[in-house]
Amino acid sequence: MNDRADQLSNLDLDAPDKTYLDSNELIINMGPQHPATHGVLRVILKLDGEKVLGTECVIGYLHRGVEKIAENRTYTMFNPYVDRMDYVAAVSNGLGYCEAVEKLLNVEAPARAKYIRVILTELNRIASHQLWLGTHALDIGAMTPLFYTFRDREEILKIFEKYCGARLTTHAFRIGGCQYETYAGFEKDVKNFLTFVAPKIDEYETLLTTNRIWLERTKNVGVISAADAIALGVTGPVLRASGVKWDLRKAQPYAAYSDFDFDIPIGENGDTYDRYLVRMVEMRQSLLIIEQAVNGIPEGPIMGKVPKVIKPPVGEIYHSIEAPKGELGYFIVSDGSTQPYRIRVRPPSFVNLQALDIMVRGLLVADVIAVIGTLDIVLGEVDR
Amino acid sequence: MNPILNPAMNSALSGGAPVATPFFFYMLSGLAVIGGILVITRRNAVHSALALIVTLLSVAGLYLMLYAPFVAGVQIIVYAGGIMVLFLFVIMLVNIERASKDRRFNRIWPIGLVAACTLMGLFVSAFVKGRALFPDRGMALSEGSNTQEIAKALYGEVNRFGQYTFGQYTFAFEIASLLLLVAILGAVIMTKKKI
Amino acid sequence: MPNFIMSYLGSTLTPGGAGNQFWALIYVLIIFAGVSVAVIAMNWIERKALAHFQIRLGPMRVGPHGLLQPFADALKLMLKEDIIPSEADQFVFWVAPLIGLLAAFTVYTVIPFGPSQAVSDMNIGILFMLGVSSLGVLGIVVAGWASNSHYPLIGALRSSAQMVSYEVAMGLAVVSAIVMTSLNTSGTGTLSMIGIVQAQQQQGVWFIFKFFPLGFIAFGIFAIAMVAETNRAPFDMAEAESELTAGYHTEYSGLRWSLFMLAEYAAMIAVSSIAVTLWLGGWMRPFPNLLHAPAWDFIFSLFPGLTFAGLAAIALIGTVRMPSQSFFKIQRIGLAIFAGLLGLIALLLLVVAVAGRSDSGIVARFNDGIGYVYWFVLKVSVFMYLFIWYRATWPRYRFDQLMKIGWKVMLPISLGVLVVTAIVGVIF
Amino acid sequence: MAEDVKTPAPPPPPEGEKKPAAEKTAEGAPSVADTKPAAPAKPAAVAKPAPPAKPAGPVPLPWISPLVEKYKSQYGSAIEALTYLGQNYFAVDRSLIPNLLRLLRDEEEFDYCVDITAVHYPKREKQFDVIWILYSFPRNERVRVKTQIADGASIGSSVSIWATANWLEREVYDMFGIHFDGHPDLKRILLPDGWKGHPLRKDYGILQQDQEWVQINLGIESGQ
Repeated sequence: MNDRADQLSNLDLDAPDKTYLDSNELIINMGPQHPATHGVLRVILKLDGEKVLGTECVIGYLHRGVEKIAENRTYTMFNPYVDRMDYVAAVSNGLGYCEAVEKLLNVEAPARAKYIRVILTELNRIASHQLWLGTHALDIGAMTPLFYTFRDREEILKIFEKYCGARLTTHAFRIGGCQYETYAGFEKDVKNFLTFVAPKIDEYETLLTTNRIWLERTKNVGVISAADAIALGVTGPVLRASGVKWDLRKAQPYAAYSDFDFDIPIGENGDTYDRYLVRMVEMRQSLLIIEQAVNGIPEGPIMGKVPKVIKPPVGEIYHSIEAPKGELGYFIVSDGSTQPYRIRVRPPSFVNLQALDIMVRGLLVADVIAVIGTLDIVLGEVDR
Repeated sequence: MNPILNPAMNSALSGGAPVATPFFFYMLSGLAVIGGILVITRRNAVHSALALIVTLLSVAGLYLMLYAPFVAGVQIIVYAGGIMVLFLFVIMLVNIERASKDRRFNRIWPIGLVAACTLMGLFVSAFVKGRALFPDRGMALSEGSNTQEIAKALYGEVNRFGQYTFGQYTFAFEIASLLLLVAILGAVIMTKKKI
Repeated sequence: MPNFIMSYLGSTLTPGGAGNQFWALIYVLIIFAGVSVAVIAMNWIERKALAHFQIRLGPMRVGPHGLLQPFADALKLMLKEDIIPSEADQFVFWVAPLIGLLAAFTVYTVIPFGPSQAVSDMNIGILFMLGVSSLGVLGIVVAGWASNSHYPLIGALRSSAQMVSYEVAMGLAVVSAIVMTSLNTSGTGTLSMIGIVQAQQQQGVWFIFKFFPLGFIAFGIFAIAMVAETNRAPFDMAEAESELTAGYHTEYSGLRWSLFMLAEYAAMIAVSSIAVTLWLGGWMRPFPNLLHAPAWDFIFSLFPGLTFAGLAAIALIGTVRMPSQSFFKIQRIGLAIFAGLLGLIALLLLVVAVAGRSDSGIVARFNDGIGYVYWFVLKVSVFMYLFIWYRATWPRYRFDQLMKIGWKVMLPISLGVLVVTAIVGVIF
Repeated sequence: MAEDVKTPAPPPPPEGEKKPAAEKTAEGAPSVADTKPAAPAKPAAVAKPAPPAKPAGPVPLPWISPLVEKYKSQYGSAIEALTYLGQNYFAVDRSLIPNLLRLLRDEEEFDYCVDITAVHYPKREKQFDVIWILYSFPRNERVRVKTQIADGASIGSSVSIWATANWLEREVYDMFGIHFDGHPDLKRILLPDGWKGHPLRKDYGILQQDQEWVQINLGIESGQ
């Protein structure tokens, strides 16, 4: 293998029940070029046959120094960069960043802007979950859901494209509100999407939820207890599937989330199947939120009173939102200039990925794939 | 001439075309012997295993020539198909690079030579005294007057095999299966410390 | 020599049975070509069917509706550089695909496409098939080992364990079908592939319906085990692409890789043929005993021609519905020619069917042969479609679950079915 | 509101100067050990600290709450509690880390370590701020803990308190070169192992690269 594998420190595990045949431990590299590591994650696996004795994640292949770039850009200039972190949930990234800077400036976006933000963010949450579902199912061997989810995700991307001209890295929001008023027919498009996608989610569930093989592959796989999840700082659907009813949208409401009525789904066992169910329910809850938001969207301005040159006062702020993958936080230190002194992004994928090791120990190679899928990581965000 | 290699008998048994010709016999035996030599001389265990498969398949061919198709089929399905796969399975887990650097013939080779010579002597004596020890089917065939009838009788080879195993030789058959059971238990005990 | 050729034509034996090496060779060539064409067709159909399951179109560019895509692929694979990793065991790496391919194609010598439409009828036919098809795993195992790489090695280990364990359940299911062949007046069964089908004909029932549900369960066991045996979804552990990149053939490329694919599809067809022979009446048309009047014979003999006519009609509809831009002009012509070819075959088959009705000589025999092969291939293609359907629908089993099913579920059930079949067979 | 923003902020007090020179390490550590068993009164009653008054101008204000009182009485001037824009933080002496963090988790139920990060102030004597962002599920409250350390100095690791600190501390080490004592496996996480330099330090240029590493490992002249 290579020198790196020899010095794996957290692979020194308590010895399993040794047998006469245990002398052959296999160390294999999964990734960075591997079809199921969702990009450039490299996991070094220590195997006994097919049983995983330990893992070590090697990350950073996609490290672009986003935080360093932030220190050399103005607040406005940095806004599009955040879309490139979790590129499948770019809208959420933008929302977190804009709200954090607004908080630092002590301004608030107008109500209409907040509603638009909620609609787009929740649409993005559905898109992110759809992408997760497709790739996760593909990892477990079900090819077909991928195409179904991508077909439906396309409708969301079309709405994004119509709204702000971009499909993936949207740069939809600006500090202080939104740049663009909704286009004519936006509400109709969103409502059409709601009626379109609800039966499609049923369709995914028909393929998977009661599928015997799916159940066998996901139940009791990658179990993480609530205590472990909290200690490891795991957030988002992964935490909720372990039974912790915690969602920043409810716990510390931001944007306009306090106006809406929705449930937080939680799981019981913290296994892969529960995480699957939690995300499926979350998609439906997002539909509920979007429906309420699009029906109750107020008239008014979409841009708050922010100065042309954004120059926050000296100070520091931490603001976090519930991104599709968990708590996405921005810690911004301002020195009073037009450029942030330091921006720290608290990436949910990065922290969640850390739980991989304890989730897969003692399982099989195939489960590692399932667990990487169920953690729903995006390497752009892990590596930044 | 060996009656098995008798062309007339051949055509009667196979329904026309002679199969058990001297050419096939020598070819298959030659392959088996070459394979056997390769098995013990190759340094790489996987190559040895592949050579062993060639030997086993050649022997299966020889069985076919002896009009024992059932034994040939079993030879393929059990030895070449099943056991060799398990062999390879185990060999693949062994560190070939290190194993191939080890000395192939270690100090106990004289003992091996003695054992091989003894076995060889046994075979030779069996070959010489064979007619007295075993009922010679080939002789029986040549004594029969009507080859067509014999061919018919042989066609029910599987039936006869079944009747022998579950009739005349039931005890030996069961003893053999008991032996295998013991081997299985031994393997389980060897691999698992706590059961 | 002409005598050698002509004398066989009136025979009701297989070329092997008649000892006619010339016709045996002809049959071997026909089967080899036929299987290769079937693999090519299967390739296209799988891609198209899978695409339509997944709301895609599949290949559309090379030829009308991608009909020439398999040929383009084959050409590409043949021209591609054949990479042998420098650390690989050169000889074994080279020989591994050939082992798989040989094993997959050798079994076709005993597959009975009709009562005399087989290369040879061994009296251990089914045993020979199982034995030789089990040699196919050797190719996979040594391929994985020779690549000298971790993923292929794991794939090879998985597939060897998988195949060895599923062969047991598969063999027991086969035995329960063979026990059924002995339920005749003489009380002797047969291992001959042709004999098995003839036994079904004599007993007037496909073995899948014999002692319902015993035959059905044994068939079910075999149908599951054969999917595992051929490494297809949902049991495609050996080449699970999301886990082991490509499993045992990760390091293979070009022609050598395509040999693996060829072997895989050939093996799929072979095991489906076993299932068809053992449980679905082999070459027999539906209700051969019930509807055996000459009129019925004629009606059923029209089926092959009508099938091709139907295919031609579909191709014709495709031609008509082709968009009218000039870009599609060549495609339209190509599809029309294809439709014409299919129609021509249909016409030929119908002519033979009509002619065979009044004739009693060689044309009638030819007509019968077409019927046998047609029904056999039709039944096999149902299985081929099932293979695609499984792949589109199900996630992949995990390795330990696969072994658990093999040893803890299928083996006891198949053993039980065998015992019960034997008891029921003795009682009745 | 926006007008307020435009008004020039009061001159930035360099963060480090807010605190008295904290050289009480010798006393601080044992005192924690002493008081820990003697403080059974878990302030469950003070689950909701008094909402801090929102400052008109963005100036950190003292943070007043029972929680703060408790720790102030324990540690005195080694700990300072402030609030800024409604967000509370402790500025503490380096010697209190990680004991204070452990207390916060055990006694105040800050069971979730959201993030660990650092900020570089090259002109200060103690160049680095290390910041822990904590959250309490039962209290639904966030708090930040800040401390200052000098370049080359090390700080106690909190991996034994929150398992999540493992990678977070590794990232801080990777980006700033701050050492954490007692970390089980302190090595680079995002940058390759042999890389020289810590990119998020202010003296590390945005275009700067470890040319030697690039040339050796990537076989190209320059990564630019």
